[in-house]
Amino acid sequence: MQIITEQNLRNLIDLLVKEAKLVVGPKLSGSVVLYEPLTAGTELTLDALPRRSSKELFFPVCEDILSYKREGGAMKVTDVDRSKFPETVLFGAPPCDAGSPSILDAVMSWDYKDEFYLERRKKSTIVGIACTKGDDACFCRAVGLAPDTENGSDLFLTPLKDGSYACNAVTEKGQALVAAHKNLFAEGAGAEPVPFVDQAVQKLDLVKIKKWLEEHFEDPLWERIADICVGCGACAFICPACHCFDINDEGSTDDGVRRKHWDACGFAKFTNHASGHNPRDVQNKRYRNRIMHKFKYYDDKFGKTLCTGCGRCIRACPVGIDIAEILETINGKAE
Amino acid sequence: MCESKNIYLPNLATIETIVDETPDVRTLRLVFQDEAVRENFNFRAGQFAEYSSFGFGESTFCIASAPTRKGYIECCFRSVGRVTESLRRLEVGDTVGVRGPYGNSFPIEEFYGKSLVFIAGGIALPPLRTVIWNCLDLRDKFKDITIVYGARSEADLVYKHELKEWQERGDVRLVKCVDPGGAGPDFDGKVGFVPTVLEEAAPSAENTIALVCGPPIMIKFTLPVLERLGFSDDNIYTTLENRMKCGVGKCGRCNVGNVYVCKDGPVFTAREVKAMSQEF
Amino acid sequence: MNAKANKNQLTSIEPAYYEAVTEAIRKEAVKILKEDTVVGVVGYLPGRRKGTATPALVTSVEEAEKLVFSPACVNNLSVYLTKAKKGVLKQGKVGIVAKGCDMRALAGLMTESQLQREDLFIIGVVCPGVYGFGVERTGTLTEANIARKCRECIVHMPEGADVAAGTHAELADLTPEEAEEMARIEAMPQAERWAFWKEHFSRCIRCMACRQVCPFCYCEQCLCDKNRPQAVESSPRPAGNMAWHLVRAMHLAGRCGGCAECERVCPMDIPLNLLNRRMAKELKELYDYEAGLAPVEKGPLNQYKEDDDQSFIK
Amino acid sequence: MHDFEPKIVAFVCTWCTYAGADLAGTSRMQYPPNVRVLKFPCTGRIDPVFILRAFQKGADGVLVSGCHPGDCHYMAGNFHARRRFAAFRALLDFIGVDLNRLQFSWVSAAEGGKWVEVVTDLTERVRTMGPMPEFKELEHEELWSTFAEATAGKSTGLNITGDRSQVLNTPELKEAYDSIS
Repeated sequence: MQIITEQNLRNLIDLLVKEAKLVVGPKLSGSVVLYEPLTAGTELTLDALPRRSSKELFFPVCEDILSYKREGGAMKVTDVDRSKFPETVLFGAPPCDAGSPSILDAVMSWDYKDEFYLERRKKSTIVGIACTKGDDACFCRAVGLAPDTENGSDLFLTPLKDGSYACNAVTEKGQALVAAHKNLFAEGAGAEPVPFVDQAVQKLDLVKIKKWLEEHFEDPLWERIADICVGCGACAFICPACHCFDINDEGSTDDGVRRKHWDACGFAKFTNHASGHNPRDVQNKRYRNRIMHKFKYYDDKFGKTLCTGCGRCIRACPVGIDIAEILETINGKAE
Repeated sequence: MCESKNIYLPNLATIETIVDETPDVRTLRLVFQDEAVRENFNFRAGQFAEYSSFGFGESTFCIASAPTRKGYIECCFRSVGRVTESLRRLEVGDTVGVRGPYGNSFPIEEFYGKSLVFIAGGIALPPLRTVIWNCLDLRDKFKDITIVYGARSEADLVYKHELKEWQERGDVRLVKCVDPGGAGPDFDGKVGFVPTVLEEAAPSAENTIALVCGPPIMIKFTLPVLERLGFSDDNIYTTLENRMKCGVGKCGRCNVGNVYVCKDGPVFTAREVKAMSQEF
Repeated sequence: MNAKANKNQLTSIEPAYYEAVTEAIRKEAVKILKEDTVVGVVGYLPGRRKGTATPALVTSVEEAEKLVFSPACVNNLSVYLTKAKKGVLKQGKVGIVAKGCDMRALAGLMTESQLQREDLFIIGVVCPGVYGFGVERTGTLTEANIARKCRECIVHMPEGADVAAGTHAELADLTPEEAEEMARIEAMPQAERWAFWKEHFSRCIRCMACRQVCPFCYCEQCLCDKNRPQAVESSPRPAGNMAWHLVRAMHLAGRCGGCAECERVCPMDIPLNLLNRRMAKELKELYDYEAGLAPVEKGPLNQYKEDDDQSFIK
Repeated sequence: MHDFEPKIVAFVCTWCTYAGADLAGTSRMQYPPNVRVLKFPCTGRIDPVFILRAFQKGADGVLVSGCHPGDCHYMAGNFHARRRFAAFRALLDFIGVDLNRLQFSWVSAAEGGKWVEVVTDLTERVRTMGPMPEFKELEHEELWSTFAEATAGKSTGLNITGDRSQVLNTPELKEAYDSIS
């Protein structure tokens, strides 16, 4: 087994920074921990789940997709130079974050390829870490992941009781990362792993839930649970799997950029037609779409559940809507 | 520069002509600026595109011209929002962006040898007009062609010059109508709502395909009429319009249940529509 | 200050207090539902997770017996009367559980003719305070876990409620953290203040939670959603973020009752209530107006006096 | 600083100040050409967001001007505006905007001279203050999010090719680095 000490993990970050890679990891920014570019290994903060998910590494909150400029009489449109996207290493992503890109790959490469996402994805290596923290909002086990799920990570670290980490190079990218810095890793048996926390929510039968959703497009449950939703986008924006976006032009008619930025299905105007007709005209329909998209539609289309159980939406919901509780309710109803 | 293709990058097109169909509906004829694009741009009737007005954003409309007419495309829109208003401010010679064509299309080859009934209301004629011209250009491949088209008032009828042309052609039966109260003194069509007029016109369902497009309320009342006339759900086609941003199945806006209108649609049979979650 | 300190030297509010309030709320809610005084009661139900509560509209006696009040009851429920549950008021009188700060929002909404007093049955809560964000949720309220806004609360007693649940209880000797923070910012050189806010707003992801939970953001069409013409860019970038937060602060000036829901729900921890407080302070100084203490005819920016200060105008 | 010509945007009411500015013009009074005048029915219609927008789009100074108290064509528009702008000034100040760039004035239709004076004062004041960078920087901010900009491959100010001696600050790291470089 490959072992890396905590100090060497931080050294590895220093080295990668030195190699002019973009190194991203949980970092204290003001009062919140966010995934941010690290300039030194010492900045890596592993004791809290970052407030925003690591999806923004591949799917930034707002990005330019083209720029336009009128030159003389003619309009000139310039593509974004995606070759400039840097080689990136993501550190310290727990399974619920590390697992999200492998879910999103499907929609982003379905037929038309979103090269903004895919280029970043191609150039990044994910160093995941087994989760030993967790709180009562976590429910990764319920959606089929676990605190030690390696799937999604290129290199997976398991914290050991002596402070070092057991490493498993899951993919070729991970193996390459280890191979290039092999002096920092040692071969050994390693100490005992730090135990994972128990989760309040037990594993759910997602097939059963999906079936219930299929049969209950109209159900009083939607009104009961979703009418207290105030229609903000907090849950969608901090979700590792939500990927809806909006496209807008900013600038003048002669010179500006077109930008793609996060959008949320909870917003009242999300589906509003120019005519004023709105297919999802009330909040519980919008909330239903959120649940359906995550646990039915995405599975129908791509064979995956659009949720990693990170619990961020539960912690952030202004009115305490608890998606884990909703899933348990459905699980119970679907007997 | 990168080799990967940016799916959000539009082709540039120049506005060649502008036609005002009604006081607030306008048709733009667009010619691609790049010669290679102009020659290679192919689409099928029923597909849509994302049209951009730089500085304001993109808007989704069907391609309203027929695929059989090469060298240009046409879009037809009502000025209701930020993008459409800005498109309306553009003049001949100005540049717009066009991404597309996207979505599926009407399976015209499957209609060969059959009769066609087009039923449209208001601004929903353009998505069918592309099919109508496509079929008229291949007239001998079809049997009877009937067009039932209505709008709120005489002024709201789009493509007036083409309606006249269709009326004068011997090989098309055009039934045009306006809602009660919408007819001028010289109006030569019928007065009444589209479903009622359709029932009166009573086209035969025998070996016939119906293509319906219009506001949700019109569709709602037209489908039972078609049923009474003997059309099966598989022989009724419609095209759905939902709000879209990306047009390529990513942005998560246009879905009706698990159906992405932009990828799986916009053309559906009545059977497919009835199978969807009723959320549109 | 002294008189207050003498009256109550509490260092913690025990669960027993909240249980008593819970009892009183349930009793009242059951009563008004049984008597058909109201069609429903907007209150709190316990959440799945320990130490959490969620808003709920209860319409049956059965459900009313499950209503709770605890330091986890952070929400300002008045938001439901103007937005998500707007339809409820059409069906008849509605009961609502309201803390002092929620009462200020209700009074403000009555001022703005969004609500009628006779449509409401207000179960006021004598509230010692609620939890802050990310604190220990033990059931006991102490200086360590009380919300920042509650440290300077002036409305522990819900004035103007139909009934009040609880007896006066508040923690003693709380440091006014927010006032101190505001003084610190005001004392900064101008460029530093700009940098402070720029830094905070740059984190904003425009989830609009601050708008959606605000009882006063009840506009059918928000200025910030308008795009003809566009006043505020919709993308989460510095220009639009700054404009949005300034517009929000300006639109709440003279109306905000200080429930600080905007700050509580911000997933990025932007201290939004500082902006609201700064505006409230200015309007108090200029026009001697404090929002929401009682329903009045007009807010400070909807009225004027001929001799208002105009020293800044040439 | 000689080269700097400030851009001043003036939001004025049509009844008093606009007429006053017109009078200044027809009287052939000279005043700085830096001011762009936007006409409104009343100062009561001038939303603070217009002022923000002006700063964002490149104004170095903003003037808001209308009828004297009591002279409003709509009775009380300017009284309301007075309160609104008093509050807005406080907000801008709290955010860290220099209030010297924002001027309010009452200029009647007869006060061509006062219009000249107000515009000249503001223009000269802003000229000595120099360009207003804050809002414009926001519009073009490249470093707004180190994350988003870094993943876009734009310059981030991150010292990613930093001083080697500072990075290799531990013996193991030095050794590790030497072994791979």
